[in-house]
Parts: sequence; structure tokens; C-alpha cells
Amino acid sequence: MGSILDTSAWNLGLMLLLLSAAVLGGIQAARRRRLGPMRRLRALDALEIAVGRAAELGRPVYFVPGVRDIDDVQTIAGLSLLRTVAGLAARYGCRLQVPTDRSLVMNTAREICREAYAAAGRPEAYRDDMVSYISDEQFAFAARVDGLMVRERPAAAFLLGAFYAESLLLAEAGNLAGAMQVAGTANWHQLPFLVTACDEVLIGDELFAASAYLDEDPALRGSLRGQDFGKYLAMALLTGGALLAAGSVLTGQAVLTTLYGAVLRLLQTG
Amino acid sequence: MRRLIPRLILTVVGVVLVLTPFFVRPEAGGRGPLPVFFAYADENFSVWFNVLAVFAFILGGANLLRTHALRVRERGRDWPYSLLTLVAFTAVLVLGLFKVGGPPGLQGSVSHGDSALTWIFDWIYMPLKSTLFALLAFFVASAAYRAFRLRSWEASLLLAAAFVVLIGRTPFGVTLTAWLPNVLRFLRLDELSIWIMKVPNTAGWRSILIGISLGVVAMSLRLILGIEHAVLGGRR
Amino acid sequence: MSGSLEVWIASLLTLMVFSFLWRDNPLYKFAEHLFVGVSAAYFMVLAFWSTLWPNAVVKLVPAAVRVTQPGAEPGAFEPLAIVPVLLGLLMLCRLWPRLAWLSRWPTAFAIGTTAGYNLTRYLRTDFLNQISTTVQDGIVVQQAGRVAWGGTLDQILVLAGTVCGLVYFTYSRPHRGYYGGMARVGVAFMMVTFGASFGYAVMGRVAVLVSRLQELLGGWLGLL
Amino acid sequence: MRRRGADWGARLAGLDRRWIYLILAAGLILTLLTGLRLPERPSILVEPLYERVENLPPGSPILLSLDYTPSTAPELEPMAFAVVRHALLKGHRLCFVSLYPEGDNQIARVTEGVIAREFPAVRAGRDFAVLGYKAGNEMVINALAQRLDSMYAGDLEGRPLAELPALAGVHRLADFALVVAFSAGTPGLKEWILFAGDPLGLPLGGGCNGAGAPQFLPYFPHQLLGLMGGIKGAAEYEAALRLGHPEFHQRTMRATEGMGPQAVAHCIIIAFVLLGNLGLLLSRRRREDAT
Repeated sequence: MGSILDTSAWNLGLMLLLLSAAVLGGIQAARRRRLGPMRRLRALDALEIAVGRAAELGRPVYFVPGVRDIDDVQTIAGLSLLRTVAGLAARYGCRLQVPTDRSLVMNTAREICREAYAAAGRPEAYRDDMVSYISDEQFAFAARVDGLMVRERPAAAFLLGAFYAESLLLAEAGNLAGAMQVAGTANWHQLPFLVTACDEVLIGDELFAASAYLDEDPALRGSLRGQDFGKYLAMALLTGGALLAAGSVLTGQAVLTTLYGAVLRLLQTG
Repeated sequence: MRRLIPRLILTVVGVVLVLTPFFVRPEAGGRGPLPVFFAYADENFSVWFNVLAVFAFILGGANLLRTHALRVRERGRDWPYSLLTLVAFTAVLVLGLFKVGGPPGLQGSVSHGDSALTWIFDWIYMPLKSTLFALLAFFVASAAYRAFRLRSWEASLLLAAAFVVLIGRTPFGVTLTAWLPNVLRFLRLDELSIWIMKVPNTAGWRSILIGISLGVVAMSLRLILGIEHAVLGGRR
Repeated sequence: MSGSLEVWIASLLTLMVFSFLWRDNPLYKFAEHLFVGVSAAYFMVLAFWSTLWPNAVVKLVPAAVRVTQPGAEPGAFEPLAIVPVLLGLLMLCRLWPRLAWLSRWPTAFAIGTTAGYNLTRYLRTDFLNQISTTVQDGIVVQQAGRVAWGGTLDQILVLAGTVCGLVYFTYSRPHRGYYGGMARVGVAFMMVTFGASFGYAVMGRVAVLVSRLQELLGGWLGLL
Repeated sequence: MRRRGADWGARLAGLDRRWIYLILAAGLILTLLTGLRLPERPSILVEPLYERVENLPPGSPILLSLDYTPSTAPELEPMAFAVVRHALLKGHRLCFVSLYPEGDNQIARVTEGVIAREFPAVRAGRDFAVLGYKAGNEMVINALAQRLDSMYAGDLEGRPLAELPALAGVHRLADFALVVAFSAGTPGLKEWILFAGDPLGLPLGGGCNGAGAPQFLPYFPHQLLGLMGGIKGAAEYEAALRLGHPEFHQRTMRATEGMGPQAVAHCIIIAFVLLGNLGLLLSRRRREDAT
């Protein structure tokens, strides 16, 4: 077996099985019995508020699914929220604009918008030109979107996906255009700028949880319980490991040191 | 049937790539078909993605040309600038694809020293890109002015931490609080900003990064198991 | 004052972009539309010559390598290199409404690779690594055999902040009672993190602006 | 009087952002044109590294690892120049290595740009040795921890290590009185901490780019006796050298010159943040009076 299966990745496999079982278990449990109340994500409520505001003011809605291709999970998370926003725009009847900086993202975004408009019962309102390709260069993309936002003055701007240094260019221009801005990214280094410049922000993991909150199958919220299991596991390992380390250092007990060693082996990444 | 095949492709490709770290790589002594297959998948699926993305460029390029050409034909708003985009796009595409200015014919690399593309990159592309990056210094200032207000306890913490670090980065930062006695030395600005970066900053980023990793794991699982409906079309 | 045409072009483009700070105007529109056209084509050229040519064309037609390197020896023929080309052609079916549904297949392949690559990578790099680093830092910090209380207090705070931050990121219970209290402590740590990181990043942004100004004032106007 | 105060409050809190842009641009341009330099003072992160180089007995062997590339040189090269000047001023022996292929010409910029011009009496081989780049990333550090000549048969010109007076009595990493690693990525300072600093208990100082600084702070001061973070760290070391050795005229103080506009920009941003909050408090007091 040694020459086929890489046994040094046993802890990765164990974690993978644990988390997969937790996520699947959560969904099955949610299918069998109703879920209790869950934490409200303020930024998700802001989606409808912002689109409603755009409808009232008769100004467009801008949705930017990040500046990376669909080989980044954040872009897929952003696109899953586009389905919700497009559905709202269809229902409220406002003009939706989705500028993208990758052709594959443009293509996928069009599929999503067409389906969202059909699901909202207004397939005729969908136009392919709602979703446009600007350029693969992130700063040319930001320059173009900034110009468009300042000229067309959207009332709602959504920045949901992978962002890099250009995040503040987009957020500041959105603020200049007077838009209510909901942002979300898992690129941690851009969070300080988005938290400072935008009205509501989905911080890191919340961007991924959002699609489970909003999915048409309510059982999918059960997957968030499975995700939380991972966090409780992390808390247990963090505190348990640290206490074991402290115990073995202070008391020198052999059993604590071996347990501490076991925790480290469980976490070592080879 | 139209929904089944895409789901199948997604699940099979996802499962194969999830399993790749669990197989010994051939160069590390892995023998037999499985290690070879998984190593091949690990290396080549991302290359295939990049090749696929190049084909998609045709769709993107088509949209770019259509948007701006329509605006020029209908003399829409700002149509002269759309004409500029069309001209610039076509010129750079031709100069680049045929490697004009570089070694004769199609030899040598596309970004050869004397090629027209390199000239355009150095004297048009880079100045525009670095100046847009430089705009961030101004936007950082206006965003800070707008957001760092004693409005709520969260905003006040944001302001306090940014303030200590900002002052700590100026020459006065050290002198401003150097007079504090040694027992209160941790309140000195440079000590305080180092402490903020060592303790709360480390804790904050760790919880965010652990959260993100679980978010990615859960989302990837939902995608591979085909229960993430938004992206590949909902349940019909 | 610089005599070189290139410096003039770069400097004028720089001023056009800076004009956006005043307000949207024809100069900025010129720079914006120029940059979109130039950069979109630039990436397409790179994609063709650096991705498509070596990974698809040369692998399927090894002799084609002589087009770019006349003296080179053709490499091996790789039949499997046809797969991404087929996926690419399926993607182009999007142009014909009747066949548009076929373009879902390459999209499914792309999303499958993304989910597959990232699942284990994030699990190992961020989940396992971050926890093992925190655990290895431990709580008790010792200097020369004695327990250093300052350092130990810091480590306890890091552990507490990380755990409270994780509580904030849980979804299955509303954040009320002591649970809500821990979440608020988590938010407090995060706000300090964002504020401090914002303050730290200002220097990097200002440095880029300073170098642009130096090129304008020095390189172009010759005042420095 | 109170009513006018409130107008000020609303105006201060709601300034048109173009005032901020105008004042920031004017401040920077004036600073650049006048070449304004502000008095820099070394912080507790840089002071210990300066003190260590200052108090080592003359002739102590110091290892300098230049692990940065031309694109990150603007932030890291001034640090290398400042530390090399200080070490040569104190008569220490230097040894140059790098984990990056571009390291060889970064070292050449130091030996030609600083040593040849400012220390004509200093001889290659006798006072400093250039071992240069070796492939292998952290494995290079591992090998140097065992024996220098396991990795480097000779210096860049091929002279065997034993014949170099600069490395007399130095056979492995632990024999160096101090190691300073200048790094802008991976492999870099983190690898020097993990593979040299920790296992050998080696006195290790470091320099890194501004963005990378936060990740190294947790190692200070136990595993890292000093850290220069970005242009600010370099300017602080230059300031410490100027304060400590007023007699020595440094040919260039690139970091200190770069810090002038930085300090002015930071002060302008701080001022506007204060103005914004002052305006908020004034208008809040007006609301309290009105109710």
C-alpha cells in the first residue's frame, strides 16, 4: 500500500471525512425536522433593501462578481449571490448591470441571470447586454467600472467575489456615486478597505455561507450546521492543544506531553 | 438529461482532484496506474482550464467589440471614446498576435524587448496601471476621513487601532510618547502598535482564516455533491 | 523638461487618470477607454502565445514549435491535449442559441476543477496550519526557564480572541446571551485587526503615489 | 455662538473629499520639491539590532543574507546599505550569501555601491567574503548550520574558504556573532528563523518589506532580536547610524529621503480623521442642545 496511498496525509483524510459527514449530516437532519432559529446575516437583508432603494430612486443596480476567473471559489460564491440579486432586480423591475473581467465569468453570469429572470416570471426582461466583458486587467476593469458608476449613478452596488488592490477604487467610486454598497470577499487583505468604505460586508466565510442561506432548498441551511461543527472542532483543538502544551510545560507530566504530541501529529501538514 | 451531464462532469472532476493528495506521486516512488493517473490530473486539469479560458476570450472579445461598435453606430453617449477603444483594441491585437517589431516572422517571445507590444506595455499600459494604483493613496485618505468616526463601538475600535498604527508610523510617533515612565512603557505608541499587531491582529486574522477555510471546504463539497443550485442551474 | 516622446505620453496619461480626482471628464474618459482597449487585447495576445500555443497547438502539432523557435527540436505528440480544445469549442456553442446548453459542460469542468483543487488546499494550508501554529505557540511563554507573565498573558489573549472570532463565524445559533457576548468580543478583535491593517497599508499606497509624483516632477518636468 | 459652532461641525464632518485630495497632493509635491526631511528616531524594533552591531567586539564575523529581488529592492536595499556601513565602520568582518539567483547582483550592488566607494581600505577576502547564491532554499540554511564548506567550496571567485581571513575561525552558522536576513518573500526571513534562529539559538536580525512586517512581529524579541519593516525600518536604522556616528557622513540616505513624503501624508490623513471626529462631536452637541 505504501507505494500507492500516501499515508502521511492521513490527518487530512480524517479531517475531510469528518467535515463531509458533518455537512451531509446537517442537510439530512434539516430535511427530517425543521431547523431552529439561525443567526441573521445583516448583509443578506441589505441585498433586498439596496435593490428596493434602486427601484424607488429609478437608478440602476451594479453587481461586480470580483476580478478573478471561475477558478476561484470566491467568484463562484459571488455568482451564486448574483442569482438572488438578479431575481430581486427582475421582481423590482430595475436596470441590472453586471460588468465582469473574465470571459468565463461573463458567460456563467449570463446563464444565471437568464434563469433568475425566468424564475421571477419575467423572462422577456432579460437582455444579454446586462452582463458585459470589460478587460482581463483588474485596474482597467476598475477604471471602466468607476467611470460607469460615476456617470450612471447606481443606487445599489454589490462587490461580491475575489478582490485585490482595486477593491478600494471600486468602493470609493461607488460611494461617490451615492450607492448603497454591500461587499463580500474572502481575500482577507482587502477586508480592511471594504469594511471601511462599504455599508455592509460579508466577512470571509460569510460570503460562502450566504449561498447556503439563500438557496431555494431550505435543507441546505443544514450544511451550515455541519460547517459550524468544523468551527467547534477548531475551538476544541485550539484550547485543548494550548492547555495540554501549558500543562506539560508547567507540570512536566509525561501523559500531557504525549497527548500534546498526538494533537500536533493530528495537525501537522507534512 | 441536459442537467445531468454537467452535474456528472463537475462531480467526477471534483472527486478526482480531491483525492490527488492521498496518492503517492510517481516521482516520490508511487507505482501503478492510480498514482500516475492522479498525478496527471493534478498537473493537467489546471492547464486544460487555462486553455479553455483562452477559447472563452473569443466570447469576451466579441462582447467588447459589439458593445462599443453598437455605441459608435448609434452615435450613443460617449461614442467617440468607444471608437478609441475599438481602434486601440484592434491595433494592439494585430501588433501583438503578429509579434510586430520583434525578431523576423513569428519567432521569439511575444514580449520581446524591441517588440511593439513591449513598447505599448512600457509607455501606455504601465503608466496607466501604476497611476490607477496611486489613486488608492487618495482614496485611502478619503475613506479614512469618512469611516473613522466615533459613531459606534465597532467604528471606534477601528479608529483607535488605525490611529495608533498611523501615528506609530510617523517620526513623531516615537517622540510623542517617549516621556512615559518605564512602568507605563506598553502605552508608548511604538510599543502599543507592535502589541496591537502581535496580539489582537494575530487573533483576528487567525479566526478569519480558519473561518474562510471551512467556508471553502463546505462550498466545494456542496458544489461537488451537486447540491449547490445557484451556479449550474436550479432544480427543475 | 524631458524631450523624449515616451516620457511625454506616459506623463500625459498619468495626468489624465489623476483628473478623475477632480471629477469625471473627457481626459479621464480618454485614458479609461484607451486602457480598456489596450489591456483587453494585451491579455488576449498573451493568452494566445503563452497559453494556447504551447499547451494546445505545439502539443498536438509538435512541428509547430519551429514557428517560434526555428532551431528547436519538435517535442512529443500529446493526444490528450485535444480535450481542452474540445471543451473550448463546446464553450463557443454559446454563440448559437440552439446549442447554448452545450456550453454548460465546459463550465461544469471549470467549476469541478475549482472545487476539487481548493477543497484540500484550503483545508491543509489554512485550517490545519492556523490551528497548529496557535497550538504550538502554546500559552506559557518562558524566558530562561522562568514563566514570562507578559508573554503568557498575550498568548492567552490571542487564544481567546481566536476562539471568540470563531464563535462570531458560527451560524446555527442566534448570537444571544453569553454566546452573543463571545461573538461581540470576536467582532472587537476583528475591528482592531481591520483598523491596524488599514493603518499599516497606508504606507504602501503612499509609496506608489510618491514614485508617480517623482516621475512627473523629476523625469518629466525636471524639477527634482 | 453655539449655533455657528454647529455649522462648523456639519461642515467639518461632511467636507468635500476633493479638499482632502488637494491638500494631500499639495503636501506631497511641496515635500518632494523642497526635499524636506523629518527627524527620524529608531523604534524599539530597530534599536536592539543597531545596539548589537554597535557593541560587538571589532572584527566579529557577521553573516548577511540578501534574499530580495530588483522589484523589492527599493524597500530592502537601503537596509542592507545601512547595516553594511555600520558593520564596516565598527571593523567587523562580513560574509554575503543569498537564497535567490538575483542575490548575486544585489550583493554586487552593495560591494560596489557602498564598500568600494565609502570604504576604500576594506579588502575583499580579508574584510569581507562574497559566497553568493546557492539553490535549495531552506536546505541551504540547513547545510550552513552543519558546515559552511558543505555548501560553499569557495567564494564567488573560487578561493577556498580556508584561505579567506574574513572567515577565519568560522566553520558553521553558529560561529557567526550575528546573522541579518533581508527578505521580501519565501524563502526568506521566516526560513532563517525556523531553520537557523530557533534550532541554533543564533542571534538573528531581519529586514522585510512593509507588507510582510506584521507576520514577523510575533517573533520579536525572543526569536528575532531586531526587525526593520519597510522603508520606515530602513530610515530608522539610517537615523540610528547618524545619531550614533555623527562623524561618519553617509553618501546616500535613500530611506530617510523616501520617508519625508510618507510622514507628511500620514500627518495629513491623521489631521483629517481628527477634523472629521471634531465635526461629529460639535454637531452631536448641537443635536443635544436642540432636543
